[in-house]
Amino acid sequence: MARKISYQQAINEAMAQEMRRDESVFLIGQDIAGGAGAPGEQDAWGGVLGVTKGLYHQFPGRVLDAPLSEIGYVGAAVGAATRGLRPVCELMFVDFAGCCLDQILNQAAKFRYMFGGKAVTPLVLRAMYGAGLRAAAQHSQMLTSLWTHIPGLKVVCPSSPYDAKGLLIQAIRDNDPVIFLEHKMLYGMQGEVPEELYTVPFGEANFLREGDDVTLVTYGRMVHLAMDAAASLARQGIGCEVLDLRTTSPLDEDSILESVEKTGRLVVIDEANPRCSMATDISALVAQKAFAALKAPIEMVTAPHTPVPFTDSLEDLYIPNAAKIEAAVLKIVDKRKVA
Amino acid sequence: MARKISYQQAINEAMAQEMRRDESVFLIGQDIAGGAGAPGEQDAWGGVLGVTKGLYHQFPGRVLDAPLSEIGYVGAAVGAATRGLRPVCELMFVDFAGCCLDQILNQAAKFRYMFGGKAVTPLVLRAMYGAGLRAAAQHSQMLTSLWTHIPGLKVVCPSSPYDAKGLLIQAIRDNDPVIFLEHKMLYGMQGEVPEELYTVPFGEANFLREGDDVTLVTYGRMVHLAMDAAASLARQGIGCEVLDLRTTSPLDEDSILESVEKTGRLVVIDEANPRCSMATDISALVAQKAFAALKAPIEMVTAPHTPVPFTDSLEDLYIPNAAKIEAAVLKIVDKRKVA
Amino acid sequence: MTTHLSAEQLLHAYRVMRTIRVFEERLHIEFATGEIPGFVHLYAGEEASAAGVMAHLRDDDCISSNHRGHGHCIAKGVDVHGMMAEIYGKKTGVCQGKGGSMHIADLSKGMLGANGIVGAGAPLVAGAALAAKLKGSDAVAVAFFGDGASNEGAVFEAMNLAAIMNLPCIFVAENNGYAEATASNWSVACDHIADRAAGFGMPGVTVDGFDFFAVHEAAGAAVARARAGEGPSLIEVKLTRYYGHFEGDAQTYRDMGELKEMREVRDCLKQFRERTIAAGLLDASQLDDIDGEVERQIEDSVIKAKSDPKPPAADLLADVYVSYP
Amino acid sequence: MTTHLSAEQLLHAYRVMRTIRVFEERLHIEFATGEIPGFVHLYAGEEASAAGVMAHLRDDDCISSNHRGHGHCIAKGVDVHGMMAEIYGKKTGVCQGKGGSMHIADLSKGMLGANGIVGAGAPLVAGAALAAKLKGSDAVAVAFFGDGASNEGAVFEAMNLAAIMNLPCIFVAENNGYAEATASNWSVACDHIADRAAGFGMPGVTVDGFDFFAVHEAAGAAVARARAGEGPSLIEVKLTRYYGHFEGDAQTYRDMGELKEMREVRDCLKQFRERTIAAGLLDASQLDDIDGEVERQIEDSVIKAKSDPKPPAADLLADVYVSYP
Ligand SMILES: Cc1ncc(C[n+]2csc(CCOP(=O)(O)OP(=O)(O)O)c2C)c(N)n1
Ligand SMILES: Cc1ncc(C[n+]2csc(CCOP(=O)(O)OP(=O)(O)O)c2C)c(N)n1
Ligand SMILES: [Mg+2]
Ligand SMILES: [Mg+2]
Repeated sequence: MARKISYQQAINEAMAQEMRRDESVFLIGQDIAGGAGAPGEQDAWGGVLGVTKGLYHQFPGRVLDAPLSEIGYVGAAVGAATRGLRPVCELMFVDFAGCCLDQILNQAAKFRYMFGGKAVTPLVLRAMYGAGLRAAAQHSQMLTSLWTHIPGLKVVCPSSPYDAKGLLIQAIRDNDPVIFLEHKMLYGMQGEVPEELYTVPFGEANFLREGDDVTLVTYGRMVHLAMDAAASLARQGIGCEVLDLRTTSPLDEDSILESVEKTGRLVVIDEANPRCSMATDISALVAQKAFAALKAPIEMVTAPHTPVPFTDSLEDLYIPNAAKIEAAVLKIVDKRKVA
Repeated sequence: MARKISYQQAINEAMAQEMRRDESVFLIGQDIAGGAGAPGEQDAWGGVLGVTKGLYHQFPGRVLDAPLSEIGYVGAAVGAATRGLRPVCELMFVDFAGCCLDQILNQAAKFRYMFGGKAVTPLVLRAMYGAGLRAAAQHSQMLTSLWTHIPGLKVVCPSSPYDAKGLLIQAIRDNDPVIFLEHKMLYGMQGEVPEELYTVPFGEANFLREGDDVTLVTYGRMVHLAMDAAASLARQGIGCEVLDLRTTSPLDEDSILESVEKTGRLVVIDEANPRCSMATDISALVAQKAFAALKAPIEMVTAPHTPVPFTDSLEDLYIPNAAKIEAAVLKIVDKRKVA
Repeated sequence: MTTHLSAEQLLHAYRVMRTIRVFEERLHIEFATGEIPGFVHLYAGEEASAAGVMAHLRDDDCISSNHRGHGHCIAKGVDVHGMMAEIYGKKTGVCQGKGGSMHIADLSKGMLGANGIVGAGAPLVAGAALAAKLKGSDAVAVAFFGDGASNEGAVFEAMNLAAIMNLPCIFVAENNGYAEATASNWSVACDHIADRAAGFGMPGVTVDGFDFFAVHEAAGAAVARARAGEGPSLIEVKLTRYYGHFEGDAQTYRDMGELKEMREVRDCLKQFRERTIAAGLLDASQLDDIDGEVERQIEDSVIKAKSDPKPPAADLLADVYVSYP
Repeated sequence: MTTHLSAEQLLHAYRVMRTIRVFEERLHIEFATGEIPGFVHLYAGEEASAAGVMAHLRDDDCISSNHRGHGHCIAKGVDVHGMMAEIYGKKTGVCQGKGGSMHIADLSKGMLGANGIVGAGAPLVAGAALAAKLKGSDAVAVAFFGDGASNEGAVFEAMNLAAIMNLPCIFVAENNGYAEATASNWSVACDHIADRAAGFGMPGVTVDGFDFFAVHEAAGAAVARARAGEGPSLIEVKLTRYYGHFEGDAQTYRDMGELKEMREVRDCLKQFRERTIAAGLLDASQLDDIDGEVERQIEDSVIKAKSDPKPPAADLLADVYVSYP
């Protein structure tokens, strides 16, 4: 398994392979081909960052450009999912959820329960999320806690090309509505990705590093910063266990608790705003279910309670970084050990 | 201060008195008068549950019925707020936020920051929330964590007629966008309410009961269930301190921490779904900042991770109750004390 | 009067309308006893719309409805006892008691759900139409929504989407003059909701919703157009709800005299009966028989629904997901 | 050609259009150097629309704009160096570097913000119009949005709201043929966006956006109507963007030959210059002077913006709220 491709290519490949395997899969989204009705190239864009590029010609009639009508086309994807198809719908920026939340919150997520178990809504809603592109307050949000809070949704946030492919294939095959979040700063990341089809199951966190002193729990882009911090802390004699959640709903409670039982310390890293966030979610879980094992306060490293600022200097301060993670760990590890 | 009025009347009175005091206040919402364009009575409804009844005739031209266009009229309220007026906008059920979230999430909440401190958006968005009316999955949600997560918003959830009036007056005078959440099961609750204008400040929790053994933190309707549980526990020799948050954003961190420093135990009660909720928010705060004081795991009493079921028997199981709160407390208080 | 409908078809249409009427009038009475949980929005008076449109639909055709959904459900073939039991919150309800009046759905009958969110059904049905198109079937999909809902972004976006994708979709705007207490002549900026069709490149007509045959004809044309791959249509059906917005509404915003007159003079069931009998298409006795059968059916469904069991406690946590590790 | 505009007004309009053009062309060059953070969407080619509409507006009239907002801002009187500094992310920017190109706002000038959410400005401006009405002022409000945005629920709902509340509001649909790579002749179901006005009970016109005078006239009528309390209007302005959707767009979906021809033959600045000189309304030298002044102004603003300071770290936490205990 030597082949390296990017996170973006891994996502593209997952869609292509699933579409080839399963006729009921189709794609819909704004400019996911690009050029609908235009005189020039009909696959001009492949989505605003080119993630779906090339699929239009491979799958005639199954890659549908949508108009600027998020309620309309996201709702149509939800409707189509109830009728036996498997739409993979692209929202572009997750921030645009504000324009069509009802179709997810009150429709897709609730059908199965409201209808007494009779509906199946195998929708995948793809969206890019996160800060770092200097895209300012309306194009840089995380909104992971919004989705995770909603019963009926599954929430996926891959941190690597390998996971991106395997989790997306799982998402497409899954029979529940899945919010598939792609971190815009990871699209270019290269990694080993098998050519064949494979799935990464939901609700199984990835133990990326073993350690005895502190557990770092995170997801998405922050996984890499946590790994950087862990490497630096290792040089100081501190062993970090790093857990990548992969999916925030379902949540792999067992792995988190198991790790904290061992290390006795927890730092949660979440790129999102702090209030009612994944950071608080994991902290609360551990404070309730692994309390006896805890040797120190739980630390959270998150963005501040502010919108995302535009200018690079402020945005760099906004986003959690390895130094902040390291500082949080140092706050709670035994001082003697460090010395 | 002997006069007793209902939570609903207290809200009505707050609006009436502020409108009288300040010409820039106006109301907009679906059927908040009721009867726009109809041949009969022009103040036929006063909102779907009659909360704004009577204001239409008292304030000609300042109580505006809106069409079924949440993006349109909520957005218009946001726009009007940037132009020197103080709209009090009624969304009816908070669940309808799915239809117009963008105007709150990406517009009202972000203007001040995005525009470099130059915008002032004194919007009040009123909405009823919570379960109990057998109104099923699309008319019973809390969504408190959604609002609390968003920087730029203030989030208010009164638990009594007194607080409802004082907090609403504060909300109307406040210069930031405020989400004002009215629990639909509390509208009929009677309580002492001064006739004059007064404000209840944001970010100051209400200590409703003193106790040494455990701190119960909650908000909204759950306050009353927590008080019931505390009374029952007192008879068993267990002293509960009960904190009503009043506003979830800003949050009165100091009061929560102070209480837990004293009791060493925390139970958070939240009517909302559990993931990334206010329950986890408070738990995480304490696990980080009052860890040393904690003598036991933090317990959370919340709704399950499911939509709100319709039928009364299931809805009653869904909503946290005093017995569940009591059980959570008993789980973490010193067994010897109980015996 | 002439019609190309067979006696059997006419009798079916009558049965549908009568079933809706009796169902709703019975609910009006039962709700007042306090035994029915939650809100109930009655469709009585609007029967010709549901019956006239649904006469053209198959089980694989899909509809979405709104909070006022009982009539659409019955006309689409959802089981009447299952509906009644659902409204009573019973395990035997079509949604096992978890949805209630506002969420009755039966996907096997192409009934994508009543909906508590006004306007939300329109995009869903565009999706059902898209699914039909992608599968190469000639199934169609119909969105029912009110005059109030016609001002929702969801409905506008769905209409444009259906038009530019040429989807087999019919938008049925049931204009009963009010959204809650707000009059449609105020809330809708143009004279007729049907006038909006032009802005979405589709045909639009306004029909008399008291007249089953008028609705039937307009719907027939729209369904045929959709099945033939010629795209969506908008039909505005003008009608009147006989009861309040929901049960408990005092209706002081309305002219109740006008309502009484409409009920007496224009009622869809009366008209249908008189016209079909006068034209010699049906016998009064056939219709009387249906009336009797329907009365008994509703009576049975209420008795059974009342004595049916509530869902067990375990149901609270069931069916949030198909699977959740 | 005749016009009722004074020489001063004509020169002002020309200066506005020229400033926008030079601003955008300079950004096109500067962006390529990599020094500008984020995305930039250029308005070059569409200048006559902003200038033609804004010629009728006062500081207390309000506009909302979209992601392609530089032209609207300049025409509404936002400080050019403040804009440039904002785009460079500097403390001296109109939003102190926290907004960037997509969020330039100046409430003191009635500029309610560029907006990164397509269509979102329309309801905001309806609110500004409502505020004017409630205050009893004769101020008006204008929403600028694109052909793509014209399919957003936000825009539809705002139009209906403005109509039924009779708000002093003008909806300006800038139809440049594309939303990103998607052609408006596909995404908009009707022939002209202006055709949608009828469904919202307001007048609608389509005008040539290369022709300042055509835009000016249509906007004048709509603004006068709004000021007189006669309600909203929709103006569709047909135009072309000279650059890609954003900087970096290869534009392979477009016919670049057609674009080139438009630029050469129909360009709004060229037309304006030729027609005003031919009609003896202005001298070439007056226009040349403006060209020179504008060049220097933009040059200065770029130099200054580049050397201006970034916001200090403390700004990260500032200005989320007016007050937060
Ligand atoms: C998005 C949304 N907004 C508001 C409501 C509250 N509401 C329920 S029914 C209704 C009126 C609907 O009017 P109309 O569409 O004309 O249907 P009708 O009740 O007349 O059949 C309103 C405002 C809702 N359920 N959903
Ligand atoms: C609600 C929303 N959906 C999608 C986008 C992404 N987006 C930004 S600009 C744009 C195209 C807008 O087209 P149009 O309205 O015609 O304006 P133009 O760019 O042509 O000026 C899109 C799809 C967005 N910013 N907001
Ligand atoms: Mg109606
Ligand atoms: Mg465009």
